[in-house]
Order: sequence, then C-alpha cells, then structure tokens
Amino acid sequence: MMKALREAAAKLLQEKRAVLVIGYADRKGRPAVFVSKPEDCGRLVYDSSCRQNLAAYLGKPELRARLPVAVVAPPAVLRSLVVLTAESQIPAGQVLALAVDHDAFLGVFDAAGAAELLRSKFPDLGPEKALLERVAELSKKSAAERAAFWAEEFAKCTRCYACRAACPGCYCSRCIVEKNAPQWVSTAALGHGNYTWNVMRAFHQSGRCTLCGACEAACPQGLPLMVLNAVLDREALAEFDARPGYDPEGKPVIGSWSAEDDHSYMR
Amino acid sequence: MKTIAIDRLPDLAQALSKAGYRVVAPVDEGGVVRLREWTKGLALALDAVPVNSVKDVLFPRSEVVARFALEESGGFTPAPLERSAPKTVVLCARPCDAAALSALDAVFNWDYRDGSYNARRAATTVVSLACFKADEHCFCTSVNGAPDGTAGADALLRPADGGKKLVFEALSDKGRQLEAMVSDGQAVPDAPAALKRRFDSAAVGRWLASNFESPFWKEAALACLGCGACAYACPVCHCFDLQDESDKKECRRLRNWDSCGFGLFTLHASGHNPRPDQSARWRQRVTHKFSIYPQKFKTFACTGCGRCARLCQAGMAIAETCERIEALGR
Amino acid sequence: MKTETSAVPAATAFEPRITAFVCNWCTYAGADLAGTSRLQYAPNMRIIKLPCTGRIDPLFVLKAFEDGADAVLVSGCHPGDCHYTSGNYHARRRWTLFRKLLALTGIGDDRLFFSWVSAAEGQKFADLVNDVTAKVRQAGPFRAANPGRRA
Amino acid sequence: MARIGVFICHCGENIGRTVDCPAVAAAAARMPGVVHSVDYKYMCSDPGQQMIKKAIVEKKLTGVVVGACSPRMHERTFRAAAAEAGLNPFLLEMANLREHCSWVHSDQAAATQKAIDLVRVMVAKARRDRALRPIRVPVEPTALVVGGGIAGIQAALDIAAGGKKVVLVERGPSIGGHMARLSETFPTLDCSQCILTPRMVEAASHPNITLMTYSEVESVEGFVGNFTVTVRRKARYVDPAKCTGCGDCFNKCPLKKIPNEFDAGLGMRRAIYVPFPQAVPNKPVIDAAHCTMLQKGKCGLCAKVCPRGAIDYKDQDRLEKIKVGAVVLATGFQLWDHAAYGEYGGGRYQDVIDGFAFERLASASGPTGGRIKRPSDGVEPKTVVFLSCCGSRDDKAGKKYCSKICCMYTAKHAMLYRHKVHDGRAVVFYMDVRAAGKGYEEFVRRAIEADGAEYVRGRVSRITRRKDGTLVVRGADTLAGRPVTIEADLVVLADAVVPRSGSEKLAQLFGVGYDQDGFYSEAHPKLRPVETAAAGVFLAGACQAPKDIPESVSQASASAAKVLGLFAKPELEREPIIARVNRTTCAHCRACISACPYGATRDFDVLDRAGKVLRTVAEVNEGLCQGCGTCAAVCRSHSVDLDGFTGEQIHAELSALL
Repeated sequence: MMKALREAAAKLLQEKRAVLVIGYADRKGRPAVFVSKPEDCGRLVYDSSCRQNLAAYLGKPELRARLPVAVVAPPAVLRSLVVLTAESQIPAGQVLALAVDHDAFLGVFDAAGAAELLRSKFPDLGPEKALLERVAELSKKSAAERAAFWAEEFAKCTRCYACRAACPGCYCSRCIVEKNAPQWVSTAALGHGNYTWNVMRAFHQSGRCTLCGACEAACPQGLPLMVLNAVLDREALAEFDARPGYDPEGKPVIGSWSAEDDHSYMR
Repeated sequence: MKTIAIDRLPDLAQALSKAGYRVVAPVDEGGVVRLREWTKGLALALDAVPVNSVKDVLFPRSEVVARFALEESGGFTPAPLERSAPKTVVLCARPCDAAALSALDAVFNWDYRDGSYNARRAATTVVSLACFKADEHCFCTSVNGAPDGTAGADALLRPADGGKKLVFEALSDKGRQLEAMVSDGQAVPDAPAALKRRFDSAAVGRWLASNFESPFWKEAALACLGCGACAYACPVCHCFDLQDESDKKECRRLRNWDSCGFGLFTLHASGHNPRPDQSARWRQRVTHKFSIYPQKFKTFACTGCGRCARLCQAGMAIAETCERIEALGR
Repeated sequence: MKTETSAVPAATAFEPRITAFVCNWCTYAGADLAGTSRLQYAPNMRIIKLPCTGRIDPLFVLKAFEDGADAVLVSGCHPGDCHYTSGNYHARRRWTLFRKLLALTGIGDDRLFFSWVSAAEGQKFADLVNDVTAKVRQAGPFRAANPGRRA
Repeated sequence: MARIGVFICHCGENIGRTVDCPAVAAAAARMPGVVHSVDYKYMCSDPGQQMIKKAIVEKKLTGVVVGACSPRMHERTFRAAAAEAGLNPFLLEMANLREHCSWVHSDQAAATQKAIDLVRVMVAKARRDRALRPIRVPVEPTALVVGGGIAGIQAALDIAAGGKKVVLVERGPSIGGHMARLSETFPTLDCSQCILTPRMVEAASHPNITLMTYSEVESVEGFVGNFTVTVRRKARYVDPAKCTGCGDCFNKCPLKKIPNEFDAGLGMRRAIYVPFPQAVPNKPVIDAAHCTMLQKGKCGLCAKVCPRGAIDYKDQDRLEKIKVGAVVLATGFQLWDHAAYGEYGGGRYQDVIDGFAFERLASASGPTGGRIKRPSDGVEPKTVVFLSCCGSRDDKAGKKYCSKICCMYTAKHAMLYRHKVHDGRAVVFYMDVRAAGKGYEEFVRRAIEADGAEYVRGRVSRITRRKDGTLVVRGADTLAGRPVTIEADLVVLADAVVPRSGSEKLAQLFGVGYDQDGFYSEAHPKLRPVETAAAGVFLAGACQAPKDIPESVSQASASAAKVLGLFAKPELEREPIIARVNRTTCAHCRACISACPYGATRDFDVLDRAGKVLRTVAEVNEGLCQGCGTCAAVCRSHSVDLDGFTGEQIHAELSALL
C-alpha cells in the first residue's frame, strides 16, 4: 500500500501535476510532511494513527500560493476536499487527492472524482458508534446536568484555537472571534466567552463538518468537541438529508431551504 | 534528612491545606494531566508532564486588571479591584517549570512592576519534583537546565530508594517553612533521569542573530497551522492582549493570553502585517526565545519542558528546529 | 449584574426577563395588532425588531443569554408569508439545528422559544407572551443553570 | 460624540394613561449620549414636530429617538420632519410605547419600566445609526393588472388613459368577471352588461393595453419598478390570430351537455366554447378536459368546419416573461359554498340556489332568457324565499365578517322577481338590513314598499324538501317573536363573499400578506388602503375585502393613480436598508449567494491595478437587495452587514437591554 502511495505521489511530482505533496510523515504522531521532490516520497506513510486533516493546510495562504498540490486523503479528508470545492475554496483542478483507506491506496482523484469515489465506496460515512454513544449518554442527562457538564468542560478551554486551526472548514481570513466591532464572542478564557466560542465553532460547521475528528484530537485540554459536531451532523442528516462532502456542487445546508423543512417546534 | 514516602504525598498535600495553603498539584483529569487546585481525595499524577505549567498560577490566562462602574449618563468611575493572591504551594511542579520563573520575574518587573503577578509570586511556594524519566520531547539539558534542576524552586523533591521515597530539599525560606510537615528519615537518592544535550543553545542564538532572512524559515514553518497551543502551554511565554468588556453596569479590562503564532498578533489597523505569514511567526517564536530574550534578560525564554512539541497537532518541535539551526551554523 | 436590572421595578418575586427577536412584517405587526386590540399581556418581554427572521444570527441569541436573559423568543412570519419570500425558511433551518445544539448544552425548550405570528394574529401574540412568561416563571431564574452566563 | 434627542409622546391619554411619560423622559435624559429629552402631549401634531425640528437645529442633535406609537404608524412622519430640519431621516428611531406598551399593560410601574427599557434600546441603536442615502433604481413604466373583472378593467383603463402601458392578465377565456354575469345592478337597476361590455371592448382595443386572457401568473422575480413576471398562456387550441369568432366550431361541437360555469351551471356549453356571447376576446377555447379529440384523438369536427384553419390540437401552454414596474392585484371573489350548511340541504337541493344562479335566471342573456324558472323542473316559482345572510356573520360554520353586498343584491333579487312574476311571493329573511350607501336605503324601501317584498327579521333554522319538491323553510320572526314556516318553490341563498380560489398562492408570489380569511392585506387600514406591504404591488376590488361595484371601481382608480404616481418619475427612490460586504474579510464561501432570496448577492472579482484578479468575493447589488439580512446571518465571519440593522447596532441594543 505504502509503495503504491509513494509511487503515485512521485509520479504526480514528476509530471508536474502537483508541485507539492502534503502527506503524513514517517514519524511518531504522524505529523504533516511536505514533499516537493519525487525522490523524497519515501517519507510518506499512512496508517490508522494519522489524526490530522491535511485539507486544513489548504487554508494557509503560503500553501495556496504553491498550487497545484496533492493531499494524502483518507475518506474524511476526501469529504473535506469536496466541501472546500463546493464552497469555492479550491481552484478547479488545483488540488488532487491521494485517496487512502486503512491499508489500501485508492488512487488519485480531483474533487469530482473524490465525490464519485465516496458515493460508490463510502456512501454513508457518519459518526462512529462510540461517538454516538457519548452523545446518547449525555442526552440522557437532565438539562441542568448537561449545562453543568459543559460548564466544567468549557472551563478548561484556554482559547488556543487549536480546534480552529485543525479544521479545514475554519478557513475564514477573519474568524468571528477576531471581529471586535462588535465583539460578539468574548476573547477571555472565561465561562461566557468559552461557551459562546465552542458552541459557535460547532454551529459554524453544521452541515459542513466531515467528522474527521481533527479538532478534538488537536485540543490540548481534551474537550469532547466531537460530541457537539456529531449531534449537528445527525440532526442535519435527519432533517435535511444533509451529507456534507458528497457533492462538489452541493448547496450549503445553512443557506438553502425547503418548504418541507420541519417546524413542529414552532408555536 | 527530610524524606516522605511517595504514596504519602496526598497526606503532605492535606497537611498543607490544613496549614492554610491552597495546594496546586498535577491531577489526571480523564487522561489529561493538569496542574489544578488539589482537593482531598485527588491522586497526584507524577508520570506525565502536565499540559499546563506553574505560569498558570502566577499569570492566569484571563484576568480582570481594571474595573469601571458605568453611570447611566455614560460617564465612568474606576472601581476597586480585589486582587486574589492566596497563599499557595505548587506541589510536584517540574524543574523545567520552576526554571521558567526567573524569566517570568524578569519580564514582569522589567520597566513596570506588575502588581498582580508579583503578589501571586510572593504568595506562592514552588516545590518541584525531580524527573526520574524523560520523554522524547524533553530537552532541559540543552537550555542550561537539568532533570533535577533547582532554579526557581523553593524546594525540591528528589526520588529515592528506587522511587519509593522522596527526599525533601528546602532551597529557600519559603521552602524551609514546609520542612516541619515532612518527617525525618533516611533514603538513598536515585540518579536523576539521564538526558543528553540535544543542541548548543548558545550556538543557536548566534545563528539566529544573523539569519533573520534565511530561506530556512519558509520551509521550517510549513506545517505550523498557527494556533496558540504551544505558547499557552509554554512555562515562559507571557504575551497578553488587553480587551475591554462591558455591560450596562460595568466595564472590565481583561488581560488575556495571546500568542505570536496568531495571524492577528501583529496585524496593524491599516491592514498591514509585518509578520505576514506563519514562517515569519515561527521565526519570531524561535528567535525571541533563543536570541532576543537572552540578549535582554540574560536567560533563554525556553526551559526545554517540551510541552509545545508534545501538544502540537502538526508536529512542530522547537528542539528539532534548534538542532537544524545548529547544523546550519556549522 | 443580572440581578441589578429587572424587567419590572422592585419586585421581590422572580420576574422573568425575556428577549424577543421578531421580524418587522409579521410578528412586530402582530404585536401592534395586539396593541390596537387592547389585548393585555405580561410586561416581561422586550422586543428587538429586525427586518426578517432571516437576519437573526444565533449569536444574537447567545448574547441575550450571556447578558442574563431568562429566556429568548424568536418569532417571524408563517411559512409562505415571508415579506422577503424565504427569509423565514432560512431562519427555520438555522433554528432546527441550533436548538438541538443548545439543548445538548443545557439550554432547552423551557428557555428558547420559537413561533410564527402573522400580522393578523394579535391574539396569538398576546397568548404567546403570556404563555412563555408563565413557563419561564415556572422554570425559575436561569442564571445558575445558564452554561454561557457572564461570570 | 453622539448628541441624541429623546421625545416622549403622551399620545393624548393613550400612552400617558399607563406610562409615566415625564419619568420616561427624565430617565432618558440620563442615558448615554442623550443631550435633550422632553415629553409632550402629541408629538405627531404640528407643534410636536416643530419641537423636534427646533431641537435638532438648536441642540445640534446627531440622532433622534421618538417614544410614541408604532413606527409602522408614524416613522415616516417623524423622519420627514427630521429631514426638514436637516437631519438625515435614518438617524431617527422610534420606540413603540403605545402598541407595544401602554395599550397592552395596565400596571403603571411595569409599563413605565418597560417604556424606559424600550427607549434605552432605541437610544443605543440611534447612537450607532449612520446617515443613509436613498437608492435610485430605474422604473419600467408598464403595469401588470391581475384579474379581468370590473376592478381590473377599470385599473387598466385608467393607467392606459394616463399614457402608460398595461398588461391585463385574466385566468378565464374572457374578461368581464362576475359583473358580466349580473342581470341588473343596484341601486339603479341598469343592465349590468350594458354598462360593462363597452368597457370590456375599450380595454381590448386600447393601444396601451395588452390582454392576456386564459393566462395565469406563474412566477415573479425582481422588485418595485423592476418586476419580471412569468405568465402561463394556457393552450386555447384556437389560434386567436386566425379565428374570426364566426362560431361555426361551437355550433358544430357534438358535446352539448357541459354545464356552463358562467351560468352557474344552469346553462350548457360545448367543449369548444366562448363563455358568453359578449365575451372579450370573442374567440373560443377548447376545454381539453372534455374534448374527445384531445382526450381520445377522435372527432376533430371543429377543425373540419373552421373556415380559417384556426384549430390547433397540438397547441401547448407557453410561458411568457414580461417586465413591469408595478402590479395591481384584482383577483376578486367567489361565493362561499353553502354545502357546509346541512340544515339548508347541504347543497343537495337543486332549487336551493345561490345569488349568481338567480342573476343568470333573471338575466335576459341567461339560460332562461330572463324568465325565472326553477332549476329542477323549469316551472315558474310562485313563492321564493331569499336569505340575505348565508355563511356571513357566523364564526362557527361560516365566516365572521359581514359580506356587505348581500343585503343589497337580495333586495334587488326580490324586486326583480316581483317585476317578472307579478303574482309571486318574495320573502326575505334578514338579520339586519345594511344599506349604507348612496341611494341604497331608498332602494331597499322600494323593494319592500313599492314591490311588496316581505321582509322577515330572523334566521332560517332549516330547509327541507317534500316529495313533490316543495321546499319547507322554517325560521323565526324575531320581531313578532314567533316561528315561521313557508312553503317555497325556490330558495336563494346570499352566500358569503370569499376570496377567489388560488389567491393565497398568488399573494405569496408577490410577497403580499393576507388575513385569516385570505383577503389581501393593505399596507395601512386607514391611510394606505390600496398599497400592500410589497412595494409596487397595489390592490383593487374584492380581493382585499367584500365590495360592491362602485367601491371596487373607485379602489381600482385609486390603485391606478398610485401606479401612475410611481411611473411619473423615470427613477424610483428606495429605502437604503441594504446589505454590504466587507471585501477584505469575505472568504467567498458563497453561503450568502446561495441564501439571497433576490439573487442580489453575486461573485465579484477584486482586481489589482493591472486588472489581474486578486481574489473573488461576494458583493451585493443595490437595486436587487431588499434588505432582509439573510445574507448577513449566514455569514460566519460577519463580513456581510445590513445597513439600518448592523451587527453593531443589534449588539448595542442587546447590551442596553439587560
């Protein structure tokens, strides 16, 4: 599998279809590695310990200035690439995916191809069972207990924004928390700011999150961020049949509507 | 000699809180070891380096530094500020945390003596625990530190009898005040963790001073995603941002941690940013720690605790950067 | 600062403070009709007028809670009646997801209310205000349980 | 530094009774940014407005908050006053102390506290108001009139007479509407067709009027001055260009037994037909549902006999786009279905008919040639019972409201019947006789006194039918206080007036509001009775509320005047409440572009000096933006903001509240 991946990457560099390959390094923690020479492709690996969503790098101006690039992409990252395409963040044909899954290399795809691959091979990616159990467990608690739970968790947040940096969906050049006239989200790492920040971070991903888990993995304080993402993912799927990352022309869930949308909760 | 059985540390903590101290100690919270206020029943987690450092105790991540009462008319009057500097013992800090204190003292007493920092500093006793093992991110020995370093600490707990006991060494008056709570006894100190020097920090400093424009930076910072995890975990990083928050009744001026890794950090109102990309920011981080700061305060702004690398999602490791810089210097 | 301001003067009893975000064309007009019809309702609600429910960013709701509102109401035109043809449909999607998120964090439907009130529904508006006020009164002050309150 | 003036209105007693206005003014005086705060009995009065103007000048105010009635009532008034004093009108805000406070609360302390809060919120907003300049958009000087009844025809004729183009869209095959179905009209009893048909012909022949009959509005885009309306031209299967209206086709059509809607089903028509002899255009259409050629592909007789070869069975619906600057909705009414009244036979009795059926019976051009015959057996009824109120003023099974025209046409019916059947009995059951109108009361008296209509005050409890077909009408004479039973040959129910079917869907297309009964909502019940909340869309006739002919015609002329006023200027000034994009922070995720209901947000290329594209961002088209702010709310980075309701203002309002 590694062999196939490395060869494909080297080929892309040779043929100048990519000037840079963003992959996972053959090092503890599997950090990102940036390969620009075919002969260096031996440094690329992929296995289950790869936690980063490398699509997040496409938000970096330095890397946007170095297109075309290829990205080593397990299914969740493929979805991110499709979402970024749908949101006009990736110039057509400028980003290729080196699609991988577990111990298989699946080939080189552009956004459209990636979407096709996802629809055929991974038609219903969603939260893992364990994650849904975390959601279910929390949902069982009373409102007061849930509030207390999150008050305690959010109290740990230092506002380092590692979650934001890890997320390909967080590509805004000015994040809402950086807007100070008016300052809707307090930048102090205190109760109110931490609540608003973490809730809005999750909400801004609704209908866009590909459940890659990079935010939670990146959080130095171990906040259960994926629980928030998962509940939104399930709701968007149930209510709007939203499957982010399957259609490069897809309309945003927040930003489109249907007359049939539920409003049973409206009085 | 003063000793304590390692499994009796909670009793020491209990004794300290009985004596009126707020005890801060490393506690495992769902897999994350964090320095936090110790309460009866909590076990101390001594194996891992905590995600936060003693810095949190002296320089909280968000702190109200001024209050103004707002009048109906829109006028305002300064309101009294209750400064909280409780008598505190940080139990089982790391020598690399303690070592950071001289650097923090320097900056918080440089031209302006920072009231709230100094108040807390005065009220805090740091009892560090010598490391009996080091991980791949540790590099204190490369920045003039040691696994059993005493710099900045009021007392040191040195593992003994194969880790069963701890020898209590008072290093200051504050430390000596605690001696009474530790019983006499004999023990054979263990050898501290062995950690070989990874780079010559002086050489790194020299290269930095003259390679501001080196192409090295462009590629060295490619992986950095620009979050603040490293700066916030760092026992020395001390940059902050002042923010005013107000409601109908009151305006509060808050001092919040900030990080040179953020794009906004140096963004001018004009829209110009002298550190336009992540490589410029990473260069700043490294240069500040190993060149600028030492020139100003005669001490590195890094103690080799390795937290930044341990917590970085993108595998940015300042020690590795220094190793490569040293190589470039040769 | 929560307790310092109260919706009604020196009341020893708990008086809920409810912030309402309403659209200009339907619910605001419905409230006007309640007025012209002289319908009496509880004085605990304060209306923030917006052109359309489509304008309401969830941040507005969080800010209201942060500032100490005991409850928030969002109300606009019935489906199909939006003055801007589809602003309320966009809002509806937003709230469908947002309320689930807030519920998971402990802000449930005894704190966050949604309704459609048309320009012709003065009575419905009056009943709504009374009903919401009663429910919040029963739920009690939110401060203690509010996960996003300002410290 | 903001210099806000606050003006608290007592509105006579209306606000002052429950709200301590001086206390509110005093509290406002202490609010941040307020330099002047007063209260006064009537702020909207001339001295009140003078007070505001004077303060604006003398106190150099940068913003004004008027605590008074609803902004929907007087915001225009006060903003105009501010403008006269040289203050940008958009720097004036209103706090709603009447509709939202004094009228709905009785506890003075609570109401006063609320009033203070409401004022504080608006002061916070006013401090962050920015001077806005009206937006100018070109106006397409063509009007669309929807509905070809008398209201629509009148509106079209008046606009056309004003020298502007009009497109008149009518759902049916002919214009004329209900009025064409009437025999005579009250209170003058002149023949309806005689006064209407010349107008119909005039409308058809007027150079400024384009008729689109057998057509419906499919969709609407754009905004005041610039609507693009898609009209569905339903297939007629007869080429109007070739057809001369000779009638050979419908005289030959073998299908003779299709009930004619125009005659309320009393007369019959063919599958190819003109609804009535004086129809305009007088050209037949084929009713596809009944035509055997179109259903089974057999017959084709009409095509054979047509001398001009005008028949085209392959004809299909066409969609036509028209650009118009203003719209008049004149979709009219229909009668409520009395089948809901089981006690009146639930619609099962053939000889229990509605008003229109009687009009057709009485009409010289009707199925009976103007002779009153009862539908079941064609016998001339000797006793006819009229119910002047059927379904109206009954909030249980029927409608709450009074249908207004029934009293009059019932009197007319009774009168017409007595003129035609001298030995017949006309009994009218009524709740009240509402005959407010020029010559109306006299007309009703004439029906009773000169023409011997028997008026019985009371409701009819039930109508039953004997085997011989006689209808037994049981009711109560509430004046005499005794039950009445009348054996009738024919019963005429004055069914309630309800909006035309499909009028709600049309309202939604145009963004016009409607009440719980489906009648279109005017912009203001007193002061803007022909405008709607949708700019550039006006109302005429019974689509807004039950109306008789003179009322419909006058409202039609009123709406025509509004349209001509709108067209008088080549450009139109619009409220500058529109969205703006911050190009430096826009990440171009395109959520706003997807969300905009008006297609007003679009891609925009930011170029460098050399003309090279640096970035693509979103931008807002000022002409298309209607200011709903949906774009601003879907923008995660708040790079889109809405003038007049900026994030900063809303943030300040919230901060001022709690």
